[in-house]
Amino acid sequence: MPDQGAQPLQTADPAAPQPVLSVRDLTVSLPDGMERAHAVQGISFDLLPGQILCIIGESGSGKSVTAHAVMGLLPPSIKVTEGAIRMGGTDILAAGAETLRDLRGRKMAMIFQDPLSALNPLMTVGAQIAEVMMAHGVGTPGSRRARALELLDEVGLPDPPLMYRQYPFRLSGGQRQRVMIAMALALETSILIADEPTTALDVTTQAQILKLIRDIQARKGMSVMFITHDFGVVAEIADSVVVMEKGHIVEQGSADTVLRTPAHPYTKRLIAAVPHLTGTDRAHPAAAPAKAEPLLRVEGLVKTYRSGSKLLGTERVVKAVDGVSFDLWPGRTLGVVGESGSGKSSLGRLLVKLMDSDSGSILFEGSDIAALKEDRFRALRPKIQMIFQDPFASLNPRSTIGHILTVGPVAHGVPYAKARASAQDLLTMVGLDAGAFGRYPHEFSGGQRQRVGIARALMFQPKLLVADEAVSALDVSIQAQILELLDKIQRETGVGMIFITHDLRVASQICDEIAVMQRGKIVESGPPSQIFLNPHSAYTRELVAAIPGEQPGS
Amino acid sequence: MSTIPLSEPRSRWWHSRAVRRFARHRLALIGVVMITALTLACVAGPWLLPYDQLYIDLRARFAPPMTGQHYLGTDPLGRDIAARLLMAGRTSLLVGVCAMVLSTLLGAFVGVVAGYRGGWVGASLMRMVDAFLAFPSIFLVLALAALLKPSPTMITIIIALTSWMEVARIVEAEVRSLREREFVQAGRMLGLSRSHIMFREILPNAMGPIIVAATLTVARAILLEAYVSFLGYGIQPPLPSWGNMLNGAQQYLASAPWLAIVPGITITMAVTSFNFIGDGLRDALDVRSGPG
Amino acid sequence: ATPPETPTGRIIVGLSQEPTNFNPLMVKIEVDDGVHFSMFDALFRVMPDGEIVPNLASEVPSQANGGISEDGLEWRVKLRDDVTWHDGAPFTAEDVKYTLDLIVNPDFRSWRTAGHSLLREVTVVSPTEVTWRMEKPFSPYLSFLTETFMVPKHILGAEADPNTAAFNQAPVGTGAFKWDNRIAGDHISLVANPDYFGEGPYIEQLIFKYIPDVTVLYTQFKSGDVDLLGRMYITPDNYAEAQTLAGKVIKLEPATSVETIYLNLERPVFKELAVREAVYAAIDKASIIDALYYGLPDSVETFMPRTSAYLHPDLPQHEFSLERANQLLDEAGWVPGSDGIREKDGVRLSFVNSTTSGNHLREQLQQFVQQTLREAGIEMTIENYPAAVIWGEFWTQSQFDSVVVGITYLIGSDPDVTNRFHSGAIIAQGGRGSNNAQYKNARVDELLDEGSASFDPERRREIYLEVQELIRADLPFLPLFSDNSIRAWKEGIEGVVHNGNTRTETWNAGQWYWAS
Amino acid sequence: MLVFLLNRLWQSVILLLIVSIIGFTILNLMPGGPLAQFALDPGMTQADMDRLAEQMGLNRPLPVQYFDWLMRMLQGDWGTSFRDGVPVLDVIGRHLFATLLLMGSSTVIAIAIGTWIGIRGATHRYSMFDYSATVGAMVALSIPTFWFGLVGIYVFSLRLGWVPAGNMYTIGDGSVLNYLHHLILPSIVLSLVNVAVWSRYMRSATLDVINQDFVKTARAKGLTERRVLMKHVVGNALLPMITLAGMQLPSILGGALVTETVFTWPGMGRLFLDSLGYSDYPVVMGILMFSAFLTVLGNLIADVVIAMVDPRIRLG
Ligand SMILES: Nc1ncnc2c1ncn2[C@@H]1O[C@H](COP(=O)(O)OP(=O)(O)OP(=O)(O)O)[C@@H](O)[C@H]1O
Ligand SMILES: Nc1ncnc2c1ncn2[C@@H]1O[C@H](COP(=O)(O)OP(=O)(O)OP(=O)(O)O)[C@@H](O)[C@H]1O
Ligand SMILES: [Mg+2]
Ligand SMILES: [Mg+2]
Repeated sequence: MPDQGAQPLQTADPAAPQPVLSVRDLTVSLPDGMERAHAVQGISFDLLPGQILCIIGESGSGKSVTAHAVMGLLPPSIKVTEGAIRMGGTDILAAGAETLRDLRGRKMAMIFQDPLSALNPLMTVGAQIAEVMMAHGVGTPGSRRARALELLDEVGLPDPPLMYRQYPFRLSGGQRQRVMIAMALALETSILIADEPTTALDVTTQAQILKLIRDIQARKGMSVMFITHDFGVVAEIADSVVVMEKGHIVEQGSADTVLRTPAHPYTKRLIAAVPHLTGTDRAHPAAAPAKAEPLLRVEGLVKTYRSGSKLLGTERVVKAVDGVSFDLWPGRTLGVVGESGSGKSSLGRLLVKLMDSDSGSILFEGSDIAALKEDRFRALRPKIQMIFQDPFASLNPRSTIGHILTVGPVAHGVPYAKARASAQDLLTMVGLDAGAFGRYPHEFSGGQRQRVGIARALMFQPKLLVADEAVSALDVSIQAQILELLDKIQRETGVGMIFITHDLRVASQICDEIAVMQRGKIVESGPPSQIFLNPHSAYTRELVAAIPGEQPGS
Repeated sequence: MSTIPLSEPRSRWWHSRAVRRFARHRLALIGVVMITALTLACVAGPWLLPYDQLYIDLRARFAPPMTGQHYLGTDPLGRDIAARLLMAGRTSLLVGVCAMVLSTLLGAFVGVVAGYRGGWVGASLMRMVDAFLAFPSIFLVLALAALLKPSPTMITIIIALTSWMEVARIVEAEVRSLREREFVQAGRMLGLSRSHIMFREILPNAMGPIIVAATLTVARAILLEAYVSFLGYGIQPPLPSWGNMLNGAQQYLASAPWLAIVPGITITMAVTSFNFIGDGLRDALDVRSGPG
Repeated sequence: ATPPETPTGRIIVGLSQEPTNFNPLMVKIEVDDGVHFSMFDALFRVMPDGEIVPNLASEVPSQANGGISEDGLEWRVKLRDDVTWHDGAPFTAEDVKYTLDLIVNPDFRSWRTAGHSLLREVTVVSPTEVTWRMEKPFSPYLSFLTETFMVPKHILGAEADPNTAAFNQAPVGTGAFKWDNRIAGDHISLVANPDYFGEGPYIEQLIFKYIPDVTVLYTQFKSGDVDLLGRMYITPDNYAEAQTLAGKVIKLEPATSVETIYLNLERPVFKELAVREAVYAAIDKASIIDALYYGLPDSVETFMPRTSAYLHPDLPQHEFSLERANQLLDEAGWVPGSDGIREKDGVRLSFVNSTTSGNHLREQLQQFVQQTLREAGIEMTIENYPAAVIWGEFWTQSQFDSVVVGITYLIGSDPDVTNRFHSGAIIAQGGRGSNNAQYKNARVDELLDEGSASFDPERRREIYLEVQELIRADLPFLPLFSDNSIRAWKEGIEGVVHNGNTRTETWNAGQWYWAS
Repeated sequence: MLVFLLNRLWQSVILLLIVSIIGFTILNLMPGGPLAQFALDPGMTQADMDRLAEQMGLNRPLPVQYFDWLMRMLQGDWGTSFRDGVPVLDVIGRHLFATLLLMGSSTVIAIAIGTWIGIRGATHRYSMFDYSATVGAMVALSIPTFWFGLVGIYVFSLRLGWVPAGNMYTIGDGSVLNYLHHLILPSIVLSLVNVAVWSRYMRSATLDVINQDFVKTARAKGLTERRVLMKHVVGNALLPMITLAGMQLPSILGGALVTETVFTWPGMGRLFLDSLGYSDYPVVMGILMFSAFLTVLGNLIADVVIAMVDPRIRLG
């Protein structure tokens, strides 16, 4: 039952501006067999003109479903069973297809949570941005192109003319996300719905994007519905805040009120779980036996992407990983942070050999795996696992979660019953209901999918775990739970972890050492204390300074 | 929170969502019912009818449907069409289904392997497909038929051998695109074997065209059997098949149209049922398409 | 109606096979004859009643008129002097000599060489007279010459290789029609030769249209796209309907071929005459003819065409009788086995019957016969093959048990059948000919040898009547019936005459005309 | 790209060679042979048959015949037809136009209509339209083309008199209009099966794409439903169709056989069957080589186009 705090602020003041968007008693039901009957139940809130409304809440609490409902884009299996959504004078739920079409893109735009699958794989990103304008008859092909290039630049993508011609799969996670943002901002609509738009962005880029949104908001009076779990962001931009849990709004109010004096226990718990920059190094109780040999020794690793054609002048050469070297000892965690597009994921893929490196060596437990043939390497695979940055794309859309989790161990000889038992244990540990076992990936929220990815990587007891933005889509309380889990596993099994993240606070908490990457190179590496309190390189300093909502060492 | 009993070794396939979705698919059920009815009729029917499918009675030739106990009329030799139709169904359905299964399996197998492996393995497999495609299908049919001893099994093999290439090529192209997808990489990361990735992870994602190809093959096989028989390499008279009943009716288009209409409708019914089942399967496997 | 003064109009002849060979001497099939008869002339012409009349020759040589010597070895042929080739050059005895020599030229892919290979010393006596000597007397040769078309020496002789000569694609003859053009796979067009020496032509253009399927052929005749139906004509099952068509002439004409169940006498079951007789008795011919073939064909007992002067009129008539069949087999010691099929000395009375697959009337016949034979304890299974297969080695090397086949036994109008029934004509036993039943009868051999050497019509008649009696008694094939082909053309086409002694319906197209 | 093409080139050469060897062998192993057609001729003796076999070089050992053929072929000599003595290339050339006209027009019809039906069927799944299209497609697939042809002629030509009963043109009238008039019925009949095939594949491919997230994105942009479909859904669904289209190219050689027969269309299908029936080896081999070449070309084009459309696929 929604409690008091869930009711929208009843503004008695007649002079108060009319909301541009108002949601009333919205109930969206889920198909049978899900963990609960409704994705959201009886929620109501208003979005006022020129206001930024942040929706925070538990992963799987119905934030994305609400956003989709507002856009009129719910998947066919999910239905709005009750309530009303009004935008200005239009009732979204009752509106005809043509009315909705006209509103979308022109009046309201949305940044989707999952940027890779949300982009058309066969179109260049430039064309996809320009298409928004075309759809509403804005400008000429030439002017649209110019505007698209401008947008690419504004969201901080390097070399816009080259980016314009890229296909989504050639971009890094953060780059895709910025393309989505550019698309949504193209027409500067009066309502922007942003579903976790900065999860894959490093703090400097994130700051740039937030500024961009602010600018447009100031210029055009745009109202923004901003879904995020990053309290730093909330603190920085929110005018009002809605807090959701399990399909209900548990609390809403102005940003100040909610953040400073949270009323609902869930909100309190959430705020308590917000990670802070520690700046202290991680303590290892039983000073790990100083093994002579590192688990992983990487030397001079290089990967260059080439795409396009020289002849047509569309060639793009990216030195994604450029002479990277580091060591990782068992039971230790190396954090990799850095600019979006700096090659973090590429490095991760190289380490788990999903991609061949151009040169350099990867010594795993003393033997070089870089040159190993796939057939020989397969036996080693259970020891080296990865959590993918893009949770949805990395899950087979036609497999149930149960299959996804158990298939690996079963293929390596674990009896099915045993694999199934440990899968269910893991699902519980990552905070998913055991019923998730029989469901398909598309039936989950973004954060839930990410947790499936985590569970999959932990199904084996790997020696080396590459976690690529493993907790970026999780709300802080679940994030804390997962980090704790990882920490526990690391202590129990001595797994060496490479933790790729843009969230420096998280990195500061769990890493023994942090490597800062920029344009394929490690520009600085050292323990958190060094990185956060005494950064050597200019880039690191910039990075640390841009952490929203909080300053290092505070 | 529902917990799943751990004692159960592996969730039974008939408990799976796909099966449930299939069972709720109205068209698919119609298809299953129609095919089952047709099969049962073909298996049991000939004993229940008053006439033998081979019994020639020249005085009764060209009886239109519903003449006496000739419910579907008689053919140019006065044989009971109903009896022949059901007998014919045994051959035609068997040939159609077996050829479909064989060619789809072969085509899908080659397509998946060629598409996933690429390199010289893929190239050689695809050139093999090209080689089969290079021969006009009549040539292949004639050649194989002339060189092998004709029998229903052989016809099935011949038809399968001449119709697997389409599936192979379509699947290959599909798989070439799928193999770059991230979930396939995830499969590799788990250390799944190549064949596991190919057949358990990728194949289900290429099911759409495979199912279409399979249903198309049923229809083609039933007609191709008639053509092969017409050429003298298939089922010999007096044994009927749907296709050769239809073929033999050519001359009587104007004078005895039921000779064509009866087997024509039957083939259409069978093919449509298979197609409905195919649609149902498609939808059942396409987990995103509708309610779970 | 009378023919027009100048050639007018066009006639489209629909054919179910495509004429592709236009050099009349080269190896060819029946359908090619249609074009050849229209464009070329032979020395003689055979008329529908079998009479041989002069064509390019000015008279038919015989022992009576001295054209053939008493011993039958010296031949003298006198030629017309008013004949020109389509290109205007005169036709002379040189052309005759060139033609006859070319046929036996070992490098030339000529058609039949039987008869021609007996020729020695072909001599041009004058531009209008040619003589030759034969290695042995061979009376059928006159008939052969009615299908031996003369080719122009001045054109074909000038080519390096007559097999690939340009002439073969744009032939020049002496006939009523001249070459116009050919659209491969579709049609051949001929135009009137105004300088033709004989009667006609009366039509401007003669077109041979290739329509590969008989049903379609008939449809296009109905729709009026085709004026006259060529080979395959109308199938019996369409006869009733065809008769109701407005503006079409439908006519039955006796075909020369005889539909038979042809047996392989070397097969153990068929070695025994009683079996052959029993099988024959167990065939319900009347029902086959009346029901399956709509009463169109005539029941026959011999290979001789019904129209031939040599036809034996009083052969024993077939009678359908299962009792007789059973009795014959009982007497011969064939006893029914457990499944009802008779057996003798461990041999089952079972054989395979084959025919060209896809021929639906024959397949119906097979199935019907199969059922009645079964009642006499005889098992017949059906294994049909495509034309190319069945008429290949399977046929020539006598690899079949039995086939349903329609055969024309005569060449032209001559009654000689050495090729079919002489024991020296069994290919499977090293012979040369087409005695594929592997039939052997010393008396028949003797008669055939005598018949082909004799020029005496009376004696020949006796000989061939006796041959027919012997063969009817021996039953190397079971004669079923001889068809009456259903000819059809548009009303208004005059001059169409059936000639069973040629292989084509357009043998006299020069005399066709549109009634105006 | 260049490497890819070169690779394909040598693979294709080997392919053509293999196809020619297999084709030649099968052809010669098939019962019958060029002389079988004369077997029922009462005047042809075995001596004549032996002589002809000798003259046509048919009694030489197979490998010798093959190498003879191959050597000539390499010098550009495709041989001459046994049946009419015309050079094989001419024979093919003479029939090619007819086939291209028929196959070309019907393929265009089939692809256009089939694709449209497929898309509409997918977007209006389980509507009346979808049901009718499905059943219609099944009827088209279950009834032999021959029947459609005959019934079509019966109704539209004999009964209604709207279109000619067959043939490519009226003899003596070579006008374009005349050709077009004759083309209507056969190209429609021929396209029926292909419409069915294309519509089924297209429907399935569209359904595979239609629920993907990027389609939602396209809608979120406010694109018209039409553009969402055409650009985003169909653009992605067409990938397998390109493969299918590539396979259409060689089918111009045999694909229209039945239609050509029913409508007396002097095309390649008839030529091939007739040549096969008469064992006209040079022509059959010529057509086989041509067909193999078109297969290679069609598939190559399809592969290149797919790689151009789908950036995720690398040529190689
Ligand atoms: N297509 C679907 N079918 C079934 N259940 C779904 C579907 N989509 C979402 N759900 C369920 O609805 C609930 C709300 O999902 P939603 O995506 O709105 O979560 P969210 O708040 O956005 O979470 P996150 O922060 O993890 O993205 C979740 O429990 C999820 O499992
Ligand atoms: N398949 C590819 N082809 C070509 N270029 C690629 C490809 N994948 C990535 N890149 C490029 O390589 C660079 C590094 O990409 P990578 O995904 O490793 O970045 P990242 O550090 O993980 O960034 P993010 O934090 O945004 O995920 C980027 O500039 C990206 O555009
Ligand atoms: Mg979400
Ligand atoms: Mg990344």
